[in-house]
Amino acid sequence: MSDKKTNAVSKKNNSFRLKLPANSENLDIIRKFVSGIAENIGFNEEEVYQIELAVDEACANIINHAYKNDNMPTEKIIHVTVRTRKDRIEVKIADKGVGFDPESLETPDMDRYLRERKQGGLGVHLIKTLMDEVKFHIKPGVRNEVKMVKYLQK
Amino acid sequence: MSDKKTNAVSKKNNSFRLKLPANSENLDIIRKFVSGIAENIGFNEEEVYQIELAVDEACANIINHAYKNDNMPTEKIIHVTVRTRKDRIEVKIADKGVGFDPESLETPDMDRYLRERKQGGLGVHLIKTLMDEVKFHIKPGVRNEVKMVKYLQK
Amino acid sequence: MANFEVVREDKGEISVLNVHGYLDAHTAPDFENALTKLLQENRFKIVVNLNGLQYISSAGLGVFMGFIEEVRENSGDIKLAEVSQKVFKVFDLLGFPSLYEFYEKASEAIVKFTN
Amino acid sequence: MANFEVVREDKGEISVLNVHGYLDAHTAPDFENALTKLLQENRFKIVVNLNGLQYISSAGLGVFMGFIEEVRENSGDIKLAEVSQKVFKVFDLLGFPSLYEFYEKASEAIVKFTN
Ligand SMILES: Nc1ncnc2c1ncn2[C@@H]1O[C@H](COP(=O)(O)OP(=O)(O)O)[C@@H](O)[C@H]1O
Ligand SMILES: Nc1ncnc2c1ncn2[C@@H]1O[C@H](COP(=O)(O)OP(=O)(O)O)[C@@H](O)[C@H]1O
Repeated sequence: MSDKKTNAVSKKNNSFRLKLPANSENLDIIRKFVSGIAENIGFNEEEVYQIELAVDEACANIINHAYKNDNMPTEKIIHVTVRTRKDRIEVKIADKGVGFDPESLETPDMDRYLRERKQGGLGVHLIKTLMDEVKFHIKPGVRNEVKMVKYLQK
Repeated sequence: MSDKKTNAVSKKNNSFRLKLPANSENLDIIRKFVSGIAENIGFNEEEVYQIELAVDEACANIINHAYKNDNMPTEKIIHVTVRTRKDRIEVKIADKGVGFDPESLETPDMDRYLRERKQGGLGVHLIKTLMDEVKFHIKPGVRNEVKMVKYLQK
Repeated sequence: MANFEVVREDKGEISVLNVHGYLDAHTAPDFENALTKLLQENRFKIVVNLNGLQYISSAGLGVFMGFIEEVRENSGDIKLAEVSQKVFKVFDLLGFPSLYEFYEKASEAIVKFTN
Repeated sequence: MANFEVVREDKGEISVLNVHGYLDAHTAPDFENALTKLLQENRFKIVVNLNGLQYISSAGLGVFMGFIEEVRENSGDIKLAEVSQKVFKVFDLLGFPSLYEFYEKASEAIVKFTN
Protein backbone atom coordinates (compact mmCIF):
# COMPACT_ATOMS: atom_id res chain seq x y z
CA MET A 1 0.00 0.00 0.00
CA SER A 2 1.07 3.57 -0.65
CA ASP A 3 1.95 5.55 2.42
CA LYS A 4 -0.27 8.33 3.70
CA LYS A 5 1.81 11.11 2.22
CA THR A 6 1.33 9.90 -1.33
CA ASN A 7 -2.34 9.18 -0.80
CA ALA A 8 -2.69 12.78 0.22
CA VAL A 9 -1.09 13.82 -3.04
CA SER A 10 -3.30 11.62 -5.15
CA LYS A 11 -6.51 12.75 -3.50
CA LYS A 12 -6.00 16.29 -4.71
CA ASN A 13 -7.73 17.38 -7.87
CA ASN A 14 -5.77 15.93 -10.72
CA SER A 15 -6.28 15.55 -14.39
CA PHE A 16 -4.98 12.89 -16.77
CA ARG A 17 -5.28 12.69 -20.52
CA LEU A 18 -4.75 9.92 -22.99
CA LYS A 19 -5.10 10.10 -26.77
CA LEU A 20 -4.58 7.08 -28.97
CA PRO A 21 -5.73 5.32 -32.14
CA ALA A 22 -9.15 3.67 -32.13
CA ASN A 23 -7.84 0.09 -32.46
CA SER A 24 -9.09 -2.78 -30.33
CA GLU A 25 -5.54 -3.74 -29.40
CA ASN A 26 -5.35 -0.47 -27.43
CA LEU A 27 -8.24 -1.38 -25.11
CA ASP A 28 -5.76 -3.02 -22.80
CA ILE A 29 -3.66 0.16 -22.58
CA ILE A 30 -6.74 2.26 -21.86
CA ARG A 31 -7.95 -0.11 -19.13
CA LYS A 32 -4.55 -0.10 -17.40
CA PHE A 33 -4.42 3.69 -17.56
CA VAL A 34 -7.83 4.13 -15.96
CA SER A 35 -7.46 1.32 -13.44
CA GLY A 36 -4.10 2.68 -12.26
CA ILE A 37 -5.69 6.03 -11.47
CA ALA A 38 -8.78 4.50 -9.87
CA GLU A 39 -6.61 2.30 -7.62
CA ASN A 40 -4.46 5.24 -6.60
CA ILE A 41 -7.41 7.24 -5.31
CA GLY A 42 -8.73 4.35 -3.27
CA PHE A 43 -11.35 2.42 -5.22
CA ASN A 44 -11.44 -1.25 -4.24
CA GLU A 45 -10.81 -4.13 -6.61
CA GLU A 46 -14.47 -4.62 -7.53
CA GLU A 47 -15.03 -0.92 -8.17
CA VAL A 48 -11.86 -0.73 -10.26
CA TYR A 49 -13.19 -3.57 -12.41
CA GLN A 50 -16.50 -1.71 -12.82
CA ILE A 51 -14.76 1.49 -13.90
CA GLU A 52 -12.46 -0.41 -16.28
CA LEU A 53 -15.42 -2.21 -17.79
CA ALA A 54 -17.50 0.96 -18.29
CA VAL A 55 -14.53 2.65 -19.97
CA ASP A 56 -13.80 -0.43 -22.09
CA GLU A 57 -17.42 -0.54 -23.32
CA ALA A 58 -17.38 3.13 -24.31
CA CYS A 59 -14.07 2.72 -26.14
CA ALA A 60 -15.15 -0.52 -27.83
CA ASN A 61 -18.18 1.40 -29.11
CA ILE A 62 -15.90 4.04 -30.61
CA ILE A 63 -13.79 1.33 -32.24
CA ASN A 64 -16.87 -0.49 -33.60
CA HIS A 65 -19.19 2.35 -34.54
CA ALA A 66 -17.69 5.83 -34.52
CA TYR A 67 -15.48 5.65 -37.58
CA LYS A 68 -17.54 3.31 -39.73
CA ASN A 69 -17.99 5.90 -42.42
CA ASP A 70 -14.75 5.52 -44.33
CA ASN A 71 -15.15 8.85 -46.07
CA MET A 72 -14.53 10.69 -42.84
CA PRO A 73 -11.34 12.68 -43.09
CA THR A 74 -10.57 12.60 -39.36
CA GLU A 75 -7.90 10.50 -37.77
CA LYS A 76 -9.52 7.58 -35.95
CA ILE A 77 -8.73 8.47 -32.38
CA ILE A 78 -10.00 8.01 -28.85
CA HIS A 79 -9.60 10.72 -26.22
CA VAL A 80 -9.77 9.72 -22.58
CA THR A 81 -9.72 12.37 -19.87
CA VAL A 82 -9.75 11.38 -16.23
CA ARG A 83 -10.23 13.84 -13.40
CA THR A 84 -9.90 12.83 -9.82
CA ARG A 85 -11.66 14.66 -7.02
CA LYS A 86 -11.63 13.99 -3.30
CA ASP A 87 -14.82 11.96 -3.54
CA ARG A 88 -14.99 10.69 -7.13
CA ILE A 89 -13.49 9.84 -10.49
CA GLU A 90 -14.78 11.49 -13.67
CA VAL A 91 -13.95 9.92 -17.02
CA LYS A 92 -14.70 11.53 -20.36
CA ILE A 93 -14.35 9.42 -23.48
CA ALA A 94 -14.61 11.16 -26.80
CA ASP A 95 -14.38 10.53 -30.52
CA LYS A 96 -14.73 12.65 -33.66
CA GLY A 97 -16.83 10.09 -35.48
CA VAL A 98 -20.35 9.77 -36.84
CA GLY A 99 -22.10 10.18 -33.51
CA PHE A 100 -25.43 8.64 -32.49
CA ASP A 101 -28.57 9.45 -30.58
CA PRO A 102 -28.23 8.11 -27.05
CA GLU A 103 -31.92 8.91 -26.35
CA SER A 104 -32.97 6.40 -28.99
CA LEU A 105 -31.28 3.48 -27.23
CA GLU A 106 -33.76 1.33 -25.38
CA THR A 107 -32.87 -0.14 -22.04
CA PRO A 108 -32.49 -3.81 -22.90
CA ASP A 109 -35.08 -6.11 -21.37
CA MET A 110 -32.62 -8.68 -20.05
CA ASP A 111 -35.18 -11.50 -19.92
CA ARG A 112 -36.12 -11.00 -23.55
CA TYR A 113 -32.50 -10.38 -24.41
CA LEU A 114 -31.44 -13.72 -22.98
CA ARG A 115 -34.45 -15.52 -24.46
CA GLU A 116 -33.67 -14.20 -27.92
CA ARG A 117 -29.94 -14.86 -27.53
CA LYS A 118 -28.95 -11.49 -28.86
CA GLN A 119 -25.35 -10.48 -29.12
CA GLY A 120 -24.35 -6.91 -28.44
CA GLY A 121 -26.48 -3.98 -27.43
CA LEU A 122 -25.28 -4.25 -23.85
CA GLY A 123 -22.45 -1.71 -23.76
CA VAL A 124 -24.35 1.49 -22.98
CA HIS A 125 -26.62 -0.39 -20.57
CA LEU A 126 -23.56 -1.71 -18.72
CA ILE A 127 -22.00 1.75 -18.52
CA LYS A 128 -25.19 3.16 -16.98
CA THR A 129 -25.41 0.26 -14.52
CA LEU A 130 -21.77 0.40 -13.42
CA MET A 131 -21.30 4.15 -13.04
CA ASP A 132 -23.15 6.62 -10.80
CA GLU A 133 -23.69 9.33 -13.44
CA VAL A 134 -23.57 9.05 -17.22
CA LYS A 135 -24.08 11.86 -19.74
CA PHE A 136 -23.66 12.11 -23.49
CA HIS A 137 -22.73 15.15 -25.57
CA ILE A 138 -22.95 14.43 -29.27
CA LYS A 139 -21.58 16.63 -32.09
CA PRO A 140 -21.05 14.32 -35.09
CA GLY A 141 -17.66 14.76 -36.73
CA VAL A 142 -16.57 17.18 -34.02
CA ARG A 143 -16.76 15.60 -30.59
CA ASN A 144 -18.97 12.81 -29.30
CA GLU A 145 -18.44 12.43 -25.60
CA VAL A 146 -19.67 10.21 -22.83
CA LYS A 147 -18.94 11.49 -19.34
CA MET A 148 -19.15 9.02 -16.49
CA VAL A 149 -18.72 9.58 -12.77
CA LYS A 150 -18.24 7.15 -9.91
CA TYR A 151 -18.12 8.14 -6.26
CA LEU A 152 -15.82 6.73 -3.62
CA GLN A 153 -17.74 5.01 -0.87
CA LYS A 154 -17.31 6.58 2.54
CA MET B 1 -0.41 -13.62 -29.04
CA SER B 2 -2.34 -11.22 -31.23
CA ASP B 3 -3.25 -12.55 -34.63
CA LYS B 4 -1.59 -11.32 -37.79
CA LYS B 5 -4.36 -8.96 -38.76
CA THR B 6 -4.01 -6.90 -35.61
CA ASN B 7 -0.25 -6.92 -35.76
CA ALA B 8 -0.58 -5.42 -39.18
CA VAL B 9 -2.70 -2.65 -37.73
CA SER B 10 -0.30 -1.91 -34.91
CA LYS B 11 2.76 -1.78 -37.13
CA LYS B 12 1.36 1.19 -39.00
CA ASN B 13 2.43 4.67 -37.96
CA ASN B 14 0.53 5.49 -34.82
CA SER B 15 0.73 8.16 -32.22
CA PHE B 16 -0.20 8.02 -28.53
CA ARG B 17 -0.27 10.81 -25.99
CA LEU B 18 -0.42 10.86 -22.24
CA LYS B 19 -0.51 13.91 -19.98
CA LEU B 20 -0.57 13.61 -16.21
CA PRO B 21 0.60 15.17 -12.95
CA ALA B 22 4.30 14.91 -12.06
CA ASN B 23 3.77 12.66 -9.00
CA SER B 24 5.84 9.58 -8.34
CA GLU B 25 2.70 7.49 -7.85
CA ASN B 26 2.00 7.95 -11.57
CA LEU B 27 5.25 6.29 -12.68
CA ASP B 28 3.45 2.98 -12.67
CA ILE B 29 0.74 4.30 -15.01
CA ILE B 30 3.35 5.74 -17.38
CA ARG B 31 5.31 2.47 -17.47
CA LYS B 32 2.20 0.44 -18.25
CA PHE B 33 1.21 2.86 -21.01
CA VAL B 34 4.59 2.66 -22.71
CA SER B 35 5.12 -1.06 -22.18
CA GLY B 36 1.69 -1.84 -23.62
CA ILE B 37 2.57 -0.03 -26.83
CA ALA B 38 6.07 -1.51 -27.02
CA GLU B 39 4.69 -5.05 -26.58
CA ASN B 40 2.06 -4.48 -29.25
CA ILE B 41 4.61 -3.57 -31.89
CA GLY B 42 6.74 -6.60 -31.14
CA PHE B 43 9.53 -5.73 -28.69
CA ASN B 44 10.52 -8.72 -26.57
CA GLU B 45 10.30 -8.84 -22.79
CA GLU B 46 13.85 -7.63 -22.19
CA GLU B 47 13.52 -4.75 -24.64
CA VAL B 48 10.18 -3.76 -23.12
CA TYR B 49 11.88 -3.57 -19.70
CA GLN B 50 14.62 -1.40 -21.19
CA ILE B 51 12.12 1.01 -22.75
CA GLU B 52 10.05 1.15 -19.54
CA LEU B 53 13.17 1.83 -17.51
CA ALA B 54 14.42 4.61 -19.78
CA VAL B 55 11.00 6.26 -19.69
CA ASP B 56 10.74 5.82 -15.91
CA GLU B 57 14.15 7.49 -15.41
CA ALA B 58 13.19 10.48 -17.54
CA CYS B 59 9.88 10.87 -15.71
CA ALA B 60 11.46 10.41 -12.27
CA ASN B 61 13.85 13.24 -13.22
CA ILE B 62 10.90 15.48 -14.01
CA ILE B 63 9.29 14.58 -10.69
CA ASN B 64 12.52 15.18 -8.75
CA HIS B 65 14.05 18.14 -10.54
CA ALA B 66 11.83 19.95 -13.04
CA TYR B 67 9.41 21.66 -10.69
CA LYS B 68 11.71 22.29 -7.75
CA ASN B 69 11.31 26.03 -8.03
CA ASP B 70 8.04 26.51 -6.17
CA ASN B 71 7.52 29.98 -7.60
CA MET B 72 6.86 28.53 -11.01
CA PRO B 73 3.30 29.24 -12.04
CA THR B 74 2.94 26.21 -14.30
CA GLU B 75 0.96 23.12 -13.48
CA LYS B 76 3.37 20.30 -12.60
CA ILE B 77 2.78 17.97 -15.48
CA ILE B 78 4.48 15.29 -17.55
CA HIS B 79 3.77 14.87 -21.26
CA VAL B 80 4.53 11.54 -22.87
CA THR B 81 4.18 11.11 -26.63
CA VAL B 82 4.82 7.75 -28.23
CA ARG B 83 5.03 7.23 -31.97
CA THR B 84 5.33 3.82 -33.48
CA ARG B 85 6.93 3.23 -36.84
CA LYS B 86 7.44 -0.01 -38.72
CA ASP B 87 10.97 -0.36 -37.37
CA ARG B 88 11.03 1.60 -34.11
CA ILE B 89 9.40 3.29 -31.15
CA GLU B 90 9.94 6.99 -30.47
CA VAL B 91 9.13 8.37 -27.04
CA LYS B 92 9.15 12.07 -26.17
CA ILE B 93 8.95 13.03 -22.53
CA ALA B 94 8.48 16.68 -21.73
CA ASP B 95 7.98 19.07 -18.83
CA LYS B 96 7.53 22.83 -18.46
CA GLY B 97 9.94 23.10 -15.55
CA VAL B 98 13.29 24.72 -14.80
CA GLY B 99 15.25 22.83 -17.43
CA PHE B 100 18.93 21.84 -17.26
CA ASP B 101 22.01 21.59 -19.43
CA PRO B 102 22.33 18.02 -20.66
CA GLU B 103 25.80 18.79 -22.09
CA SER B 104 27.11 19.49 -18.59
CA LEU B 105 26.29 16.00 -17.33
CA GLU B 106 29.37 13.83 -17.14
CA THR B 107 29.19 10.19 -18.07
CA PRO B 108 29.51 8.50 -14.70
CA ASP B 109 32.71 6.51 -14.18
CA MET B 110 31.03 3.39 -12.83
CA ASP B 111 34.15 2.13 -11.04
CA ARG B 112 34.54 5.39 -9.17
CA TYR B 113 30.80 5.61 -8.73
CA LEU B 114 30.68 2.26 -7.01
CA ARG B 115 33.84 2.94 -4.99
CA GLU B 116 32.39 6.19 -3.68
CA ARG B 117 28.98 4.66 -3.08
CA LYS B 118 27.14 7.52 -4.69
CA GLN B 119 23.41 7.52 -4.95
CA GLY B 120 21.74 8.98 -7.98
CA GLY B 121 23.27 10.50 -11.07
CA LEU B 122 22.53 7.35 -13.04
CA GLY B 123 19.25 8.23 -14.75
CA VAL B 124 20.46 10.00 -17.85
CA HIS B 125 23.33 7.54 -18.22
CA LEU B 126 20.85 4.65 -18.11
CA ILE B 127 18.60 6.29 -20.70
CA LYS B 128 21.55 6.69 -23.08
CA THR B 129 22.65 3.11 -22.50
CA LEU B 130 19.21 1.54 -22.95
CA MET B 131 17.97 3.46 -25.99
CA ASP B 132 19.45 3.69 -29.49
CA GLU B 133 19.09 7.47 -29.90
CA VAL B 134 18.63 10.14 -27.22
CA LYS B 135 18.24 13.88 -27.79
CA PHE B 136 17.38 16.78 -25.51
CA HIS B 137 15.58 20.00 -26.38
CA ILE B 138 15.58 22.41 -23.47
CA LYS B 139 13.45 25.58 -23.18
CA PRO B 140 13.15 26.32 -19.46
CA GLY B 141 9.59 27.10 -18.37
CA VAL B 142 8.27 26.28 -21.85
CA ARG B 143 9.16 22.75 -22.86
CA ASN B 144 12.07 20.56 -21.83
CA GLU B 145 12.04 17.42 -23.87
CA VAL B 146 14.00 14.22 -24.10
CA LYS B 147 13.37 12.21 -27.24
CA MET B 148 14.43 8.58 -27.23
CA VAL B 149 14.29 6.02 -30.01
CA LYS B 150 14.65 2.25 -29.95
CA TYR B 151 14.72 0.07 -33.05
CA LEU B 152 13.08 -3.29 -33.46
CA GLN B 153 15.60 -6.01 -34.12
CA LYS B 154 15.20 -7.73 -37.46
CA MET C 1 -0.44 -8.15 -26.63
CA ALA C 2 -0.24 -11.74 -25.43
CA ASN C 3 -3.13 -11.20 -23.06
CA PHE C 4 -5.59 -13.94 -23.98
CA GLU C 5 -5.29 -17.64 -24.61
CA VAL C 6 -7.65 -20.60 -25.11
CA VAL C 7 -6.31 -24.09 -24.52
CA ARG C 8 -8.51 -26.98 -25.60
CA GLU C 9 -8.62 -30.36 -23.92
CA ASP C 10 -10.82 -33.15 -25.30
CA LYS C 11 -12.12 -35.80 -22.89
CA GLY C 12 -14.14 -38.33 -24.85
CA GLU C 13 -17.04 -36.46 -26.40
CA ILE C 14 -16.62 -33.55 -24.02
CA SER C 15 -14.34 -30.60 -24.86
CA VAL C 16 -12.94 -28.30 -22.21
CA LEU C 17 -11.83 -24.83 -23.25
CA ASN C 18 -9.46 -23.36 -20.69
CA VAL C 19 -9.44 -19.60 -21.10
CA HIS C 20 -6.78 -17.31 -19.68
CA GLY C 21 -6.30 -13.58 -19.48
CA TYR C 22 -8.46 -10.76 -20.79
CA LEU C 23 -11.52 -11.42 -22.95
CA ASP C 24 -12.50 -8.14 -24.61
CA ALA C 25 -13.44 -6.79 -28.05
CA HIS C 26 -9.87 -7.43 -29.20
CA THR C 27 -9.58 -11.02 -28.06
CA ALA C 28 -13.21 -12.17 -28.48
CA PRO C 29 -12.49 -13.33 -32.08
CA ASP C 30 -9.90 -15.83 -30.73
CA PHE C 31 -12.50 -17.32 -28.40
CA GLU C 32 -15.08 -17.32 -31.20
CA ASN C 33 -12.68 -19.25 -33.42
CA ALA C 34 -12.17 -21.90 -30.76
CA LEU C 35 -15.94 -22.42 -30.45
CA THR C 36 -16.49 -22.37 -34.22
CA LYS C 37 -13.91 -25.11 -34.58
CA LEU C 38 -15.67 -27.31 -31.99
CA LEU C 39 -18.99 -26.93 -33.80
CA GLN C 40 -17.38 -27.74 -37.14
CA GLU C 41 -16.15 -30.99 -35.58
CA ASN C 42 -19.67 -31.69 -34.27
CA ARG C 43 -18.52 -31.41 -30.69
CA PHE C 44 -21.38 -29.89 -28.73
CA LYS C 45 -20.60 -30.90 -25.14
CA ILE C 46 -18.52 -27.96 -24.06
CA VAL C 47 -17.12 -26.90 -20.70
CA VAL C 48 -15.50 -23.48 -20.54
CA ASN C 49 -13.07 -23.37 -17.63
CA LEU C 50 -12.79 -19.71 -16.64
CA ASN C 51 -10.22 -20.34 -13.92
CA GLY C 52 -7.59 -18.21 -15.66
CA LEU C 53 -9.96 -15.50 -16.88
CA GLN C 54 -9.09 -12.17 -15.34
CA TYR C 55 -11.47 -9.92 -17.22
CA ILE C 56 -14.51 -10.09 -19.46
CA SER C 57 -16.37 -7.31 -21.28
CA SER C 58 -19.66 -7.45 -23.17
CA ALA C 59 -17.80 -8.47 -26.33
CA GLY C 60 -16.76 -11.64 -24.50
CA LEU C 61 -20.24 -12.25 -23.12
CA GLY C 62 -21.60 -11.90 -26.65
CA VAL C 63 -19.53 -14.88 -27.80
CA PHE C 64 -21.34 -17.17 -25.36
CA MET C 65 -24.68 -15.84 -26.63
CA GLY C 66 -23.71 -16.46 -30.23
CA PHE C 67 -23.20 -20.21 -29.84
CA ILE C 68 -25.58 -21.43 -27.15
CA GLU C 69 -28.56 -21.88 -29.47
CA GLU C 70 -26.84 -24.06 -32.06
CA VAL C 71 -25.12 -26.08 -29.33
CA ARG C 72 -28.40 -26.86 -27.55
CA GLU C 73 -30.18 -27.68 -30.81
CA ASN C 74 -27.59 -30.40 -31.16
CA SER C 75 -28.28 -31.85 -27.69
CA GLY C 76 -25.17 -30.19 -26.32
CA ASP C 77 -24.52 -27.43 -23.83
CA ILE C 78 -21.97 -24.81 -22.87
CA LYS C 79 -21.34 -25.14 -19.14
CA LEU C 80 -19.17 -22.65 -17.28
CA ALA C 81 -16.80 -23.54 -14.48
CA GLU C 82 -14.30 -22.10 -11.99
CA VAL C 83 -15.17 -18.47 -12.61
CA SER C 84 -13.67 -16.00 -10.12
CA GLN C 85 -16.05 -13.97 -7.99
CA LYS C 86 -14.95 -10.78 -9.70
CA VAL C 87 -15.71 -12.05 -13.19
CA PHE C 88 -18.89 -13.85 -12.08
CA LYS C 89 -20.32 -10.51 -10.98
CA VAL C 90 -20.33 -9.35 -14.61
CA PHE C 91 -22.11 -12.49 -15.80
CA ASP C 92 -24.53 -12.09 -12.91
CA LEU C 93 -25.22 -8.42 -13.63
CA LEU C 94 -26.54 -9.41 -17.03
CA GLY C 95 -28.59 -12.38 -15.85
CA PHE C 96 -26.40 -15.09 -17.36
CA PRO C 97 -26.95 -17.54 -14.49
CA SER C 98 -30.55 -17.98 -15.67
CA LEU C 99 -29.34 -19.18 -19.07
CA TYR C 100 -26.05 -20.97 -18.31
CA GLU C 101 -25.03 -23.48 -15.66
CA PHE C 102 -22.06 -22.44 -13.52
CA TYR C 103 -19.96 -24.99 -11.61
CA GLU C 104 -17.29 -24.54 -8.97
CA LYS C 105 -15.07 -27.16 -10.59
CA ALA C 106 -14.65 -28.10 -14.24
CA SER C 107 -14.79 -31.74 -13.16
CA GLU C 108 -18.34 -31.23 -11.84
CA ALA C 109 -19.43 -29.78 -15.18
CA ILE C 110 -17.90 -32.78 -16.96
CA VAL C 111 -19.73 -35.19 -14.67
CA LYS C 112 -23.01 -33.45 -15.51
CA PHE C 113 -22.49 -34.30 -19.17
CA THR C 114 -21.68 -37.95 -18.51
CA ASN C 115 -24.80 -38.48 -16.38
CA MET D 1 -0.96 1.53 -5.75
CA ALA D 2 -0.26 -1.64 -3.81
CA ASN D 3 2.66 -2.44 -6.05
CA PHE D 4 5.57 -2.89 -3.63
CA GLU D 5 6.00 -4.75 -0.39
CA VAL D 6 8.88 -5.67 1.95
CA VAL D 7 8.42 -8.56 4.34
CA ARG D 8 11.07 -9.02 7.01
CA GLU D 9 12.10 -12.36 8.48
CA ASP D 10 14.69 -12.52 11.28
CA LYS D 11 16.79 -15.70 11.58
CA GLY D 12 19.10 -15.32 14.56
CA GLU D 13 21.33 -12.35 13.85
CA ILE D 14 20.54 -12.46 10.15
CA SER D 15 17.60 -10.53 8.69
CA VAL D 16 16.03 -11.43 5.38
CA LEU D 17 14.07 -8.74 3.53
CA ASN D 18 11.73 -10.30 0.99
CA VAL D 19 10.83 -7.68 -1.58
CA HIS D 20 7.91 -7.94 -3.97
CA GLY D 21 6.65 -5.90 -6.88
CA TYR D 22 7.98 -2.70 -8.37
CA LEU D 23 10.87 -0.79 -6.81
CA ASP D 24 10.91 2.71 -8.31
CA ALA D 25 11.16 6.35 -7.21
CA HIS D 26 7.73 6.03 -5.61
CA THR D 27 8.35 2.89 -3.61
CA ALA D 28 12.08 3.30 -2.84
CA PRO D 29 11.26 5.15 0.44
CA ASP D 30 9.44 2.03 1.72
CA PHE D 31 12.52 -0.08 1.09
CA GLU D 32 14.73 2.61 2.63
CA ASN D 33 12.58 2.58 5.76
CA ALA D 34 12.96 -1.18 6.10
CA LEU D 35 16.75 -0.90 5.92
CA THR D 36 16.89 2.11 8.26
CA LYS D 37 14.94 0.12 10.83
CA LEU D 38 17.40 -2.79 10.65
CA LEU D 39 20.36 -0.47 11.19
CA GLN D 40 18.63 1.22 14.13
CA GLU D 41 18.31 -2.23 15.69
CA ASN D 42 22.02 -2.87 15.04
CA ARG D 43 21.21 -5.65 12.64
CA PHE D 44 23.86 -5.58 9.94
CA LYS D 45 23.69 -9.10 8.46
CA ILE D 46 21.16 -8.56 5.73
CA VAL D 47 19.93 -10.77 2.92
CA VAL D 48 17.63 -9.14 0.39
CA ASN D 49 15.56 -11.81 -1.33
CA LEU D 50 14.59 -10.39 -4.71
CA ASN D 51 12.54 -13.40 -5.73
CA GLY D 52 9.32 -11.36 -5.96
CA LEU D 53 10.90 -8.24 -7.46
CA GLN D 54 9.48 -7.56 -10.90
CA TYR D 55 11.09 -4.23 -11.63
CA ILE D 56 13.84 -1.94 -10.35
CA SER D 57 14.84 1.55 -11.48
CA SER D 58 17.87 3.63 -10.48
CA ALA D 59 15.95 4.97 -7.48
CA GLY D 60 15.82 1.41 -6.15
CA LEU D 61 19.48 0.76 -6.94
CA GLY D 62 20.36 3.95 -5.07
CA VAL D 63 18.88 2.53 -1.86
CA PHE D 64 21.41 -0.33 -1.88
CA MET D 65 24.22 2.18 -2.40
CA GLY D 66 23.01 4.32 0.49
CA PHE D 67 23.39 1.60 3.13
CA ILE D 68 26.24 -0.66 2.09
CA GLU D 69 29.00 1.49 3.61
CA GLU D 70 27.54 1.72 7.13
CA VAL D 71 26.59 -1.95 7.06
CA ARG D 72 30.13 -3.06 6.18
CA GLU D 73 31.72 -0.70 8.72
CA ASN D 74 29.75 -2.69 11.28
CA SER D 75 31.10 -6.03 10.05
CA GLY D 76 27.87 -6.75 8.23
CA ASP D 77 26.89 -7.08 4.60
CA ILE D 78 23.95 -6.77 2.25
CA LYS D 79 23.80 -9.93 0.15
CA LEU D 80 21.36 -10.28 -2.71
CA ALA D 81 19.53 -13.48 -3.60
CA GLU D 82 17.07 -15.03 -6.04
CA VAL D 83 17.05 -12.14 -8.50
CA SER D 84 15.31 -12.84 -11.82
CA GLN D 85 17.40 -12.69 -14.96
CA LYS D 86 15.45 -9.67 -16.17
CA VAL D 87 16.12 -7.63 -13.04
CA PHE D 88 19.70 -8.88 -12.71
CA LYS D 89 20.48 -7.35 -16.09
CA VAL D 90 19.84 -3.89 -14.64
CA PHE D 91 22.14 -4.52 -11.68
CA ASP D 92 24.70 -5.91 -14.08
CA LEU D 93 24.48 -2.97 -16.46
CA LEU D 94 25.64 -0.70 -13.66
CA GLY D 95 28.39 -2.97 -12.36
CA PHE D 96 26.70 -3.98 -9.12
CA PRO D 97 28.08 -7.54 -9.16
CA SER D 98 31.54 -6.11 -8.42
CA LEU D 99 30.26 -4.55 -5.20
CA TYR D 100 27.55 -6.94 -4.01
CA GLU D 101 27.39 -10.72 -3.70
CA PHE D 102 24.52 -12.36 -5.58
CA TYR D 103 23.24 -15.84 -4.66
CA GLU D 104 20.84 -18.17 -6.44
CA LYS D 105 19.07 -19.04 -3.19
CA ALA D 106 18.48 -16.94 -0.08
CA SER D 107 19.55 -19.96 1.96
CA GLU D 108 23.03 -19.86 0.39
CA ALA D 109 23.40 -16.20 1.32
CA ILE D 110 22.39 -17.03 4.90
CA VAL D 111 24.95 -19.84 5.08
CA LYS D 112 27.67 -17.40 3.98
CA PHE D 113 26.94 -15.25 7.04
CA THR D 114 27.04 -18.19 9.45
CA ASN D 115 30.42 -19.42 8.17
N1 LIG E 1 -19.12 6.33 -29.91
C1 LIG E 1 -20.14 5.92 -30.69
N2 LIG E 1 -20.21 6.32 -31.99
C2 LIG E 1 -21.24 5.93 -32.79
N3 LIG E 1 -22.24 5.15 -32.36
C3 LIG E 1 -22.24 4.72 -31.09
C4 LIG E 1 -21.19 5.07 -30.19
N4 LIG E 1 -21.47 4.52 -28.98
C5 LIG E 1 -22.63 3.84 -29.13
N5 LIG E 1 -23.09 3.96 -30.38
C6 LIG E 1 -24.37 3.42 -30.91
O1 LIG E 1 -25.14 2.94 -29.83
C7 LIG E 1 -25.51 1.57 -30.05
C8 LIG E 1 -25.60 0.82 -28.72
O2 LIG E 1 -24.32 0.59 -28.19
P1 LIG E 1 -24.08 -0.61 -27.19
O3 LIG E 1 -25.15 -0.53 -26.14
O4 LIG E 1 -22.72 -0.54 -26.68
O5 LIG E 1 -24.30 -1.92 -28.05
P2 LIG E 1 -23.45 -2.49 -29.29
O6 LIG E 1 -22.19 -1.71 -29.40
O7 LIG E 1 -23.20 -3.92 -28.93
O8 LIG E 1 -24.35 -2.35 -30.47
C9 LIG E 1 -24.49 1.04 -31.00
O9 LIG E 1 -24.98 -0.04 -31.75
C10 LIG E 1 -24.18 2.26 -31.87
O10 LIG E 1 -25.13 2.38 -32.88
N1 LIG F 1 13.56 17.05 -16.51
C1 LIG F 1 14.58 17.63 -15.81
N2 LIG F 1 14.42 18.88 -15.28
C2 LIG F 1 15.41 19.46 -14.59
N3 LIG F 1 16.62 18.89 -14.36
C3 LIG F 1 16.84 17.65 -14.86
C4 LIG F 1 15.84 16.96 -15.60
N4 LIG F 1 16.36 15.76 -15.97
C5 LIG F 1 17.62 15.72 -15.49
N5 LIG F 1 17.92 16.85 -14.82
C6 LIG F 1 19.22 17.19 -14.20
O1 LIG F 1 20.18 16.25 -14.61
C7 LIG F 1 20.81 15.65 -13.48
C8 LIG F 1 21.21 14.23 -13.76
O2 LIG F 1 20.07 13.39 -13.82
P1 LIG F 1 20.21 11.83 -13.52
O3 LIG F 1 21.33 11.32 -14.34
O4 LIG F 1 18.93 11.19 -13.76
O5 LIG F 1 20.61 11.74 -11.99
P2 LIG F 1 19.78 12.13 -10.67
O6 LIG F 1 18.37 12.42 -11.07
O7 LIG F 1 19.88 10.93 -9.82
O8 LIG F 1 20.50 13.32 -10.11
C9 LIG F 1 19.83 15.82 -12.35
O9 LIG F 1 20.47 15.85 -11.11
C10 LIG F 1 19.18 17.16 -12.70
O10 LIG F 1 19.98 18.23 -12.22
